[in-house]
Amino acid sequence: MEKILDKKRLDDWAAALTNYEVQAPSQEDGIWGFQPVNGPVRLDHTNTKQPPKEFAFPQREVFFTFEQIKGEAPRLTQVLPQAPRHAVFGVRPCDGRGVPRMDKVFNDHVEDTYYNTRRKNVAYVGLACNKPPSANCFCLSVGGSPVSTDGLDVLMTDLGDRYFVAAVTDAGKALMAEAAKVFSEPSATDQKQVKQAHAAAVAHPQRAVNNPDQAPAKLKASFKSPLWDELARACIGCGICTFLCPTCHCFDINDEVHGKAPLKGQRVRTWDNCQFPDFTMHSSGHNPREGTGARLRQRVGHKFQYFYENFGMHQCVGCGRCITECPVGIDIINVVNKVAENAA
Amino acid sequence: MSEQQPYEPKIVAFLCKWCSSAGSDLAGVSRIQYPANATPITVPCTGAVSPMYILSAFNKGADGVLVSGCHIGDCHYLEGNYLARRKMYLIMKLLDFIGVEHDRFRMSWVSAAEGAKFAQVVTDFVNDLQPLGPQDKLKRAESK
Amino acid sequence: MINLKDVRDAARDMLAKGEVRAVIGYRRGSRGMFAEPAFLDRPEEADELVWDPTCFHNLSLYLVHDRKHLAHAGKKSGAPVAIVAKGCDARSIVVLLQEHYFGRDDVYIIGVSCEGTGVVDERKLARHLNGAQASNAAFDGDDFVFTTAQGEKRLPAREVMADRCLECRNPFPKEHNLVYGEDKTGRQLEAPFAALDRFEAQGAGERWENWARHFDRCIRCFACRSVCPMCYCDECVVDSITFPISTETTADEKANRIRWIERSAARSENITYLMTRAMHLAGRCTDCGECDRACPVNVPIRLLNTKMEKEARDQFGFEPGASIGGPSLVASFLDKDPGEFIR
Amino acid sequence: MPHNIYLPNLARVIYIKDEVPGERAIRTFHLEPLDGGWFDHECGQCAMLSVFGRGEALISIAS
Repeated sequence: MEKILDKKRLDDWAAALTNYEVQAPSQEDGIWGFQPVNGPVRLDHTNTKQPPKEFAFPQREVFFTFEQIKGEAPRLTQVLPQAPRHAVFGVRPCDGRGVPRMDKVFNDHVEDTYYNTRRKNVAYVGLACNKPPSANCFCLSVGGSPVSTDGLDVLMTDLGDRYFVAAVTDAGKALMAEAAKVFSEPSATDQKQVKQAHAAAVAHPQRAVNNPDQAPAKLKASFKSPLWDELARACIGCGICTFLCPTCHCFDINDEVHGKAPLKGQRVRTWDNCQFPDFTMHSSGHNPREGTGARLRQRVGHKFQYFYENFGMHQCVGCGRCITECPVGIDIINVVNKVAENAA
Repeated sequence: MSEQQPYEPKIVAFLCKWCSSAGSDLAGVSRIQYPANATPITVPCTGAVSPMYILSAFNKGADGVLVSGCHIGDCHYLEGNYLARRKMYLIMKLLDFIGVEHDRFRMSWVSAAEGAKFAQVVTDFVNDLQPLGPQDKLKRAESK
Repeated sequence: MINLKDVRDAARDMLAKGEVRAVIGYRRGSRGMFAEPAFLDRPEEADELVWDPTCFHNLSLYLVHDRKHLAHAGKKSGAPVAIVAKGCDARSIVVLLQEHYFGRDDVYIIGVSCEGTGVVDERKLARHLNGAQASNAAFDGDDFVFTTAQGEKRLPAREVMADRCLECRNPFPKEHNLVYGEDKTGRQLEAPFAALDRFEAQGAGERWENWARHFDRCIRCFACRSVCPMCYCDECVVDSITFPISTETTADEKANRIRWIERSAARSENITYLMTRAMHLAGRCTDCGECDRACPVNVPIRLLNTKMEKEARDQFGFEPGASIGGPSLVASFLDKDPGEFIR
Repeated sequence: MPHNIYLPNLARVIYIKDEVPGERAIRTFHLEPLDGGWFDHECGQCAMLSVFGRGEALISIAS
């Protein structure tokens, strides 16, 4: 289903989505982030600082509450997410491609109840990138593109005074059907214009990983390479690159205690991070990935080798956040290219 | 709840063992009546009170935090209360800076002989906390 | 005006003569105009050194990393490490020396004066370039000159400089072995603590509204702590991601380790973490501004530290990083310290 | 609703044996499953044992 949406009718579409909580990019303290929409929907953002992964995989998820009952077994009460149905506008195609990768992780062999409960309640309305939102975009290097529909329910393309809106999935059709009257049929010139816009977007120069399909083999051959320590010498071991990554999914589980006698509390999942010092700390004190070099290898290996070996696609979607936000300039494109060049 | 109990502020009081804790004992021995809102935590010296104790008390739900110790010059360890004076000044200013009500944190000097003053300090503190209501700025959220 | 060639020659000479084990400086990064930390081990690498407005990192952090590597490997320090240091960076080194983290002869300070300007603030610059990407940045008197695809763009430095540089009172590294650039100590582009005063002008309620929003946004990535040379504890007491277990750690110690805050990035936990850090930096933070710059969600962490710095200066006459032998703020006192607030 | 893997099976500690006494004690805990019964496992698979509010330990099941 392909329609035309006049830019002036965008708010009408959002308003018509009454049984959804509509989220869209908005700026708070200079940071673009997804916020519930109250007022006009803004799509003039570059890209949000954090990817939309929080809608299906929030930083904090309560699993269950536990309560000690005198003389009885502790009582567990499962706490399933009560997330409303979300319609998230302004999702960039690279973040869209992160969604199937996260779906894969949380459903391969074992289904994650909490992730799936949230995931089936989210519809992603993508916005194609007419020009790269960041200086460090490299989606084309990892099989993506500024107009990819992978993982999105709808893809909107900005044609100046109107959007070309294409439904990708049934959920997308349903979103558009909620406000059928705000759309109009695309004319032949609209079709031509959107093809031109897409062609121009794809042709726009961007940074590149050199021959990315050889990356898995090159990385595999460089496990013991001294380059890792050298490339990570400036790394400070913070969590920016992974917490802001659309496809990082590692988590930790902790119990939060609210009362000691009788014992009462919650078991909670929180994001975790392979760049943190104690991520691989054994209870003996041995840490197989002590230095930042080994941790950089783990992150880059996961993005360009391990995931590829398991699922046949790179885990990295080329959004460039880890490059842009690294306080000391660790650059994953530079790392993969350098390691590949010097691979045995 | 049958009828709305009046709001009773919860106070965490770090009392130095040598003076203020002894002062509070004297208040008890002398049968002085004063509000029982303060949960005393005895510390060797106010100099031993780390700002983290105060932040943690607020984090766990305290409505007010009191730090009380020996008057300047009386410190059993000679300099403990001088060092405390600086640290507590800094944490007080930081709490003010982020917007926590000024009256939620208080420091006092109460010697072992000042049972009456201790009772008065706690009474004044409870009265000042009453209008502020429960502290929810730094408090950890209970359930989801 | 600093002649980069002099700095490179000095670095090459030191490395060639083996006077220093390594030179920590700045070099061209792979990310457009931004410089990145450089670790030179061989004389011929000296030509990589650069000095431009994007050299905002506080490299003294890597002296701490070096010290930890040596301790971990059980090696003696031997020859000193040379480091390119701005005024604020040099004061960080002084605080580290004050806390005996390493000896004065373990570090060879190549001072670089910021003279009349300072370093660029990425966020302010982005507003001026509105979308254009700069491939190079250069000092030029009181201006910064940026090379972009649309040609050179000259901007008065004052408009795109970091707040800390605008408020900086001594852009000259007093503690140094070698120093380049004019000493413009006492220059004043903006009143000291200007950003703090602007923030404090708001009422308590309004301040809390702002801070609550900032604390909610914190994702506990610990960039502010990881980038800070003063946060060198092996185990950060307020957070558990750095719990150094050894073979001697007993099961009880592991089970009973005090958890001051939860792992969740909830507002109450973020507050306890950020406030504890601000307290632990009182009198130690030299306002290098790295925590502010590194924070991916723009939490104005620097305001917490400059609040402590201002109180320390006004009430206790204390300047962090002023003198190596000086006392530390919270381990010393004066008779005339304020006490009226104590009942 | 598929099985929620994060809900633990509850067990009671019926017997604790001090294999190696002293400060660096090694104790074995003999557990008896409550209602859920044991999970089936493959040799070498790991089980996560946890005590509410205290912590967890990853145990690899050898037999």
